[in-house]
Amino acid sequence: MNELMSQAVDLMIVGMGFVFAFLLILVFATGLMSRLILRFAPEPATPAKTPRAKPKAPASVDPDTAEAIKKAIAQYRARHRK
Amino acid sequence: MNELMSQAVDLMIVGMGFVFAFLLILVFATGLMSRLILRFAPEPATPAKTPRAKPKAPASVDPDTAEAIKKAIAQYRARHRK
Amino acid sequence: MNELMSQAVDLMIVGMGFVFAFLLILVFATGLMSRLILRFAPEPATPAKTPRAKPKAPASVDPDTAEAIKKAIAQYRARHRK
Amino acid sequence: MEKLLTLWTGSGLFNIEPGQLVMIGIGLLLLYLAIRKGFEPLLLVPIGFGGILANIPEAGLALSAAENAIHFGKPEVLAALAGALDVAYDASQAVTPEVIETFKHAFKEASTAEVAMANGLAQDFGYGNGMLYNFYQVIIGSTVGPLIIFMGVGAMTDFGPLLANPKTMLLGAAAQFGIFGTVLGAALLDWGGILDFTILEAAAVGIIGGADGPTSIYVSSVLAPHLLGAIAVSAYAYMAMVPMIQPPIMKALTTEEERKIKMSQLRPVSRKEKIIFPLVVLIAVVLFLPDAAPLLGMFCFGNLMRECGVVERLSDTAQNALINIVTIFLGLSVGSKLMAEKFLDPQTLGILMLGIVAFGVGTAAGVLMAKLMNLMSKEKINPLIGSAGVSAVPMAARVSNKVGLEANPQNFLLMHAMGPNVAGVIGSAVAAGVMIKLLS
Amino acid sequence: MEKLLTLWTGSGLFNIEPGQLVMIGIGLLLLYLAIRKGFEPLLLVPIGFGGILANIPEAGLALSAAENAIHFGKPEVLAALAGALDVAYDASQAVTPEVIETFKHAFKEASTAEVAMANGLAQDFGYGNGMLYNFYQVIIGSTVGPLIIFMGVGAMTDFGPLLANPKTMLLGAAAQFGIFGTVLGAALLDWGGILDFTILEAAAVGIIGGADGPTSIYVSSVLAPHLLGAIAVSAYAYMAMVPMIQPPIMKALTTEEERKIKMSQLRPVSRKEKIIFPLVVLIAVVLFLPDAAPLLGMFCFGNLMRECGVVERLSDTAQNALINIVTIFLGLSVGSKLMAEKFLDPQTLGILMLGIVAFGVGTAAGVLMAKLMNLMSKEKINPLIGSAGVSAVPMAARVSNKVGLEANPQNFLLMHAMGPNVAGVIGSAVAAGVMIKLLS
Amino acid sequence: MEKLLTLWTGSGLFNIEPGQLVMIGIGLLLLYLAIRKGFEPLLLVPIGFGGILANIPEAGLALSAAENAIHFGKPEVLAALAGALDVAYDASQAVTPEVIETFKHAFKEASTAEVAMANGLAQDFGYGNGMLYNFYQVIIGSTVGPLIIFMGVGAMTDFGPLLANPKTMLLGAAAQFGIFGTVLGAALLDWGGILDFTILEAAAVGIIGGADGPTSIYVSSVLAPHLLGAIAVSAYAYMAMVPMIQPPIMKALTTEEERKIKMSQLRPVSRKEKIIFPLVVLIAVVLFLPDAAPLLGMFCFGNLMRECGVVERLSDTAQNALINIVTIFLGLSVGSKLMAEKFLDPQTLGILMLGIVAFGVGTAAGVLMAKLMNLMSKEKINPLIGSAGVSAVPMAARVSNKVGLEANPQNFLLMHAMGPNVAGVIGSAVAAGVMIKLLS
Ligand code: NA
Ligand code: NA
Ligand code: NA
Repeated sequence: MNELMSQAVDLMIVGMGFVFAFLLILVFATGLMSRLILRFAPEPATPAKTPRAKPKAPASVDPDTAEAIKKAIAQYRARHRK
Repeated sequence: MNELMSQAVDLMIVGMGFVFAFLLILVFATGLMSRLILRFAPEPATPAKTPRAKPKAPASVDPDTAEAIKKAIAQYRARHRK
Repeated sequence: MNELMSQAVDLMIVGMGFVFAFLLILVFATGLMSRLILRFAPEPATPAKTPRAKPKAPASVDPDTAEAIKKAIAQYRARHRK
Repeated sequence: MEKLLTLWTGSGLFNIEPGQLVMIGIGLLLLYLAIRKGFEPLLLVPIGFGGILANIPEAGLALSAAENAIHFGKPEVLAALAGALDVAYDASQAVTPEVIETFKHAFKEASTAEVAMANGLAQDFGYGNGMLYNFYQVIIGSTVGPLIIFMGVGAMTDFGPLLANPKTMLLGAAAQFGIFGTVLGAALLDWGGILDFTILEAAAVGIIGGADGPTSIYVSSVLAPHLLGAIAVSAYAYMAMVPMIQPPIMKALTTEEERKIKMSQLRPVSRKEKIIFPLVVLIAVVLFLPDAAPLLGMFCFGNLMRECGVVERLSDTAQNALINIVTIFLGLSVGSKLMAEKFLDPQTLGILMLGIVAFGVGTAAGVLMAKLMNLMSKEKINPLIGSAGVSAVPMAARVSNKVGLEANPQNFLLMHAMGPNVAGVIGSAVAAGVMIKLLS
Repeated sequence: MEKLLTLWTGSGLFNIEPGQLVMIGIGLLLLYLAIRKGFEPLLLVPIGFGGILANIPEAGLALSAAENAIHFGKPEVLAALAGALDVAYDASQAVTPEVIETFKHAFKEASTAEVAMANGLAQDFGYGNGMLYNFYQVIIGSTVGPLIIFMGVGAMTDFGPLLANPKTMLLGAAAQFGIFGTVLGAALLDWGGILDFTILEAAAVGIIGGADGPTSIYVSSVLAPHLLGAIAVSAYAYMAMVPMIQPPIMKALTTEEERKIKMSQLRPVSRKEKIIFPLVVLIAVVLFLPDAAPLLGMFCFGNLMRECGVVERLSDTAQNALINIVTIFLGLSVGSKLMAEKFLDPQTLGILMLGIVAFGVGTAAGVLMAKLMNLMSKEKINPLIGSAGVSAVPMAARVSNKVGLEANPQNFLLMHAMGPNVAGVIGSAVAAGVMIKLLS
Repeated sequence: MEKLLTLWTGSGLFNIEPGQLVMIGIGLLLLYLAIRKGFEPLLLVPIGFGGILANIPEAGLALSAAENAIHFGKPEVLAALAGALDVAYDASQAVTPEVIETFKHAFKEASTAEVAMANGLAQDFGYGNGMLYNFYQVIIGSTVGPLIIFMGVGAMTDFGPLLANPKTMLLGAAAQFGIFGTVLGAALLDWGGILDFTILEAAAVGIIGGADGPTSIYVSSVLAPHLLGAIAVSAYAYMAMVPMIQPPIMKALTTEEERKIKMSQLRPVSRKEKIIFPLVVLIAVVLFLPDAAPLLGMFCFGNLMRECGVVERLSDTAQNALINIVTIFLGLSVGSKLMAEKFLDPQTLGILMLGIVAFGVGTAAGVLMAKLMNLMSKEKINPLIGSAGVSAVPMAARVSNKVGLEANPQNFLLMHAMGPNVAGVIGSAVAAGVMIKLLS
């Protein structure tokens, strides 16, 4: 086994050890945080996935309206961003 | 009174004097400008506050429509901005 | 004729020659490309001008709707962009 | 095992100093104020976060390559830097804390060319500029960040109310007394032997009284960069506290009668006036105070883009994408100045104290000026709009409106207060120009 | 009182020079043309405003730190700069205007390393680079600004009409005669002893005939940066005046019959053709003219982003936020080249004269080429679309359409004219590459 | 005629080398994969295009001014550079290929100060930095590009699923075995004499196993910039191929029974938890691994902006305009590292081979970790979500979901897989910090 090999083995042991240790600590810290919040500052919960960043297309807009709106937006943008 | 004090007093007198002088000149220049425009290039006036930059929410859009539009916009954005 | 003149004449001959040569090559290359695509990878054609970048204002949105939408957009933007 | 030791001796837990702990606490406090209390979140979220990043032990995010190299203090690196920084040291000497201190001091005093050379050498040894250091150099060191923000603010400002009633500009002038009064306050603290300030530092502290974020950052980056962190934090924090600071002063200086004064509706203002006004301001700058040209030039440029009506896509970008991008990095850059060794200093306490004085004095001066104007003019103005002259747009104008409504529920002062409010921005920029002219 | 004197002797009113007054007037004129007459406002508003800023006396916004230090001419500062710039001067000598002039000249001729050293020294004495100087260095000096604009233009360009009728590219080639004809015109002025031009200057002036803003700025920044202001102003102003310049020439060179020629509708173009076309152009650049690679590379990259359909968020940003941000600073940077001492020069008058010649020659060449092609081909083209070959997208194409409608109200030439119109952009970039290759 | 010759001898056709042809082909292949096959188009379109630009003969777009000057090899220029680069050469010597090679080598080995001096000299002779070289220096050389992308990714990341089931973080830890296993693989290739790697190179190659674009670029720019092109291409290509690489491994390591395991619905997560979580991560970084501070600091900052709810305009800009702008230039900059002489090397083949190994090992480690956790815990998790720990957000989570649906059409694993998926991003950044700490 040459030097590079032993360095790589060392790196793997120390690296994986550290990654696991770090994320384990994070598991516990996160759990602790959640418990503290639930006990001392509970709030009305929201669903696990907030759709803020990428809103899904709702089913309730009928295609005609959607088309009309899309055109209107295009119209608006064409006029305002030119 | 040490040197810093006298410097600070100096700075206050000159500074406040200059600020007042500058804004007084601006008061007169602005007044003059407005009068010149009103005399030589009058135009149909607009209200003092143009709502261009931050338009207020109008009352005339009923909530359902607004909701539909908001969804449509979200749909549009989701599709177009990825 | 001084040196600058002769340089300018040279530049014109070489320059215009090159511009024509380059664009002529491009005419042929483009024609070849189009023929190859039409033969080996034809696809349902789209109109010569895709309106993607600057969509035209459609005629089918009636002014009232457009106005309502514009306000709603303003409302939306005011709320979401601060 | 040796590698585990490297990780451990390089960890934060092993290296953290009490000052860094305190500063991380202060960063978290700023985040709390911004997120839960709504204290100017657009700036205080990045500033608070940047403050935490700047105090991560061993990471050196707010340090230049040379400072990082000095911190780690390897003899051969120090020997190389010794030449560039003109320090007497060779690689055989022990690296004592005093040696490190000597190098730090030499780097702080170094000329532009020496700094460049030292950073180049440190990079050759594998050290790099910290992320926040780079942000600071590009955004604040070059002065470009505050100027772009000011352009965006210009593009968001409506001068309509000011144009409808130009004499309210004087209220915006009077409120600048907060700036110069604070300079005097700093001088008094120095005279009393309580704190030490130079005139440059005193002036930089005074600008907090301008109640305008980008102006504060611009002026302190020019006059006293080492105080920038404390000044910016102080300015933004007190701006957020305007609804608490101003009302008692406003009420103490006015009678119930005065607070009830109803002002006539503002006249409509034509588009042409709005287009030409920024050019009028610009010409006044050209003629009278070239040193205010960067700040007011960019402000007027933003406003012209807004009003001229033919470059809406530029105006829109100046108000949105561009100002947002710069705000993110400006905030992080200010945060880089919240390093423990620079921030945890008696001066910072003095700056925080003087800051609140600045706001109070400016508020009082604006109100009193309004009362003075009422003595000399037939058409009365409600003195409550005087306090809006400190800037803190649009918070101070809203405070005027709110206090006015308490006295007379039919009296809407908001639009009237917007005049002095935006005039206060111009006034502060003029004061900044005067101070830079006279002191730098 | 001494401080009041400092303010007064540092004011614009005290220091303003006639040239600066004239240039401020020119800046206001550009703003008037942009805002009231709609002359390319996206560029001319920032350029005009930047031009005013650049001429604020004593502010030195368009000067480097060293130039500002030289302007103020303190003996100890000059003595320090003397070493860096290799000027014979010591602090005991009087600072005469000649001495200042010597320093200015030495700075202009200095090498890159000397410039850096001089600016560093000036910064150590408290002088800074002007705001506009920084903008210019970052945006134009690095050539990155025009290239990003070109990428955005590529992302806004639809090559559909060109692909439907590729032979109209030749019209875009012919119109480049405007460029080289103008170079000849400049040489003629020089030969006649009316004005002095070097071949680099003549070529930079010629590029106005390309009728393309970013190309003009790019080429003049490479070949003759001192003329950039006049060239850019000339290019944008005449582009705005295309509807006035072109129609008389178009009508003079065509018969009523020719103007009535109706062209067959363009064939539909497939998405694949549009995706591959920018790559075909790129390969042609690779094979034949590497010196056009920056301009045409970025243009094709923008167009590929637009057409490929899988990176819409990048294409959208290239067309909006990014191009707007760069446009703001590009305009201000061009404005920084409108300083009195550089702009108020007989050469500028020559450039303005030659610019209109350039547009006229390009227009005529395009129309005549179309007539020539009609002689050789069966399928006739309306010679009015030849004028669109000068670029000035999309104005020139609209002019073709309008003049066409005057002859035949049923004849819509717009789409047919878009082909040569965008070909003109490619043609100008090729001409730019040739000139840079042969001259620099 | 002489000018025609200049054009011809300067053309690509005359100068192109086989390697450049191959690289242009590779660039076109990347574009094909991105556009037709949907392989990570946001990055691979700019990378592929940049790769073509970097290989345009004679254009030197990816070279510094000095490298361009050396390439053209004029004796007087080389003589000037000889001093700066400490090469023995004077203008009377012939310019042989060996001389050019000597200069190239000396430039590669030059110190920061020498590089600056050489580039300055080259500029004085009229050579400029290539466009792509400038992009690379500003965006990647400064490390700012990957960090801004990481901030944007943070602003787009929802930690909700992770917070609902924090122990799935361990899956994200296990998958980092892909990184270190690949380092070992590179060492094996070196041991076997098949390829040469240093430990720095091996670590940079290993980071491909992180399956995270910005982390790969950041780490390789720090540890082995010359391999950056191959590493980034490899990382993005394999990320796109995750739907092909992972399923066979996942199926081979699990039984039908295990794949059918149904997980209980995730508990709702409160807003406060989401706000505080990025701060918890930040504090952990402060205490345990300062070297991960730039990457994880920016990531947490982006996420805090997203969740805190008071800076939506900043969060929106970080997710859109800003990340898009940086993505464009980051991609082109990576493309600049696809120059023939650097890319066409046996090492590149090794990197491509090791890359797929990295993904496979990471996938297997994640799945096996999940099975191990099932042995020790009562509440069973579906081992298919283990593979999502490699990151490749959100592709890997979608693969988990799809393979899960094949086993049980009622079993939706997407949300459960999002936990390890985002944990994998944190895990890779931690691994990156460890490698930078121990090796640089
Ligand atoms: Na103020
Ligand atoms: Na053209
Ligand atoms: Na990962």
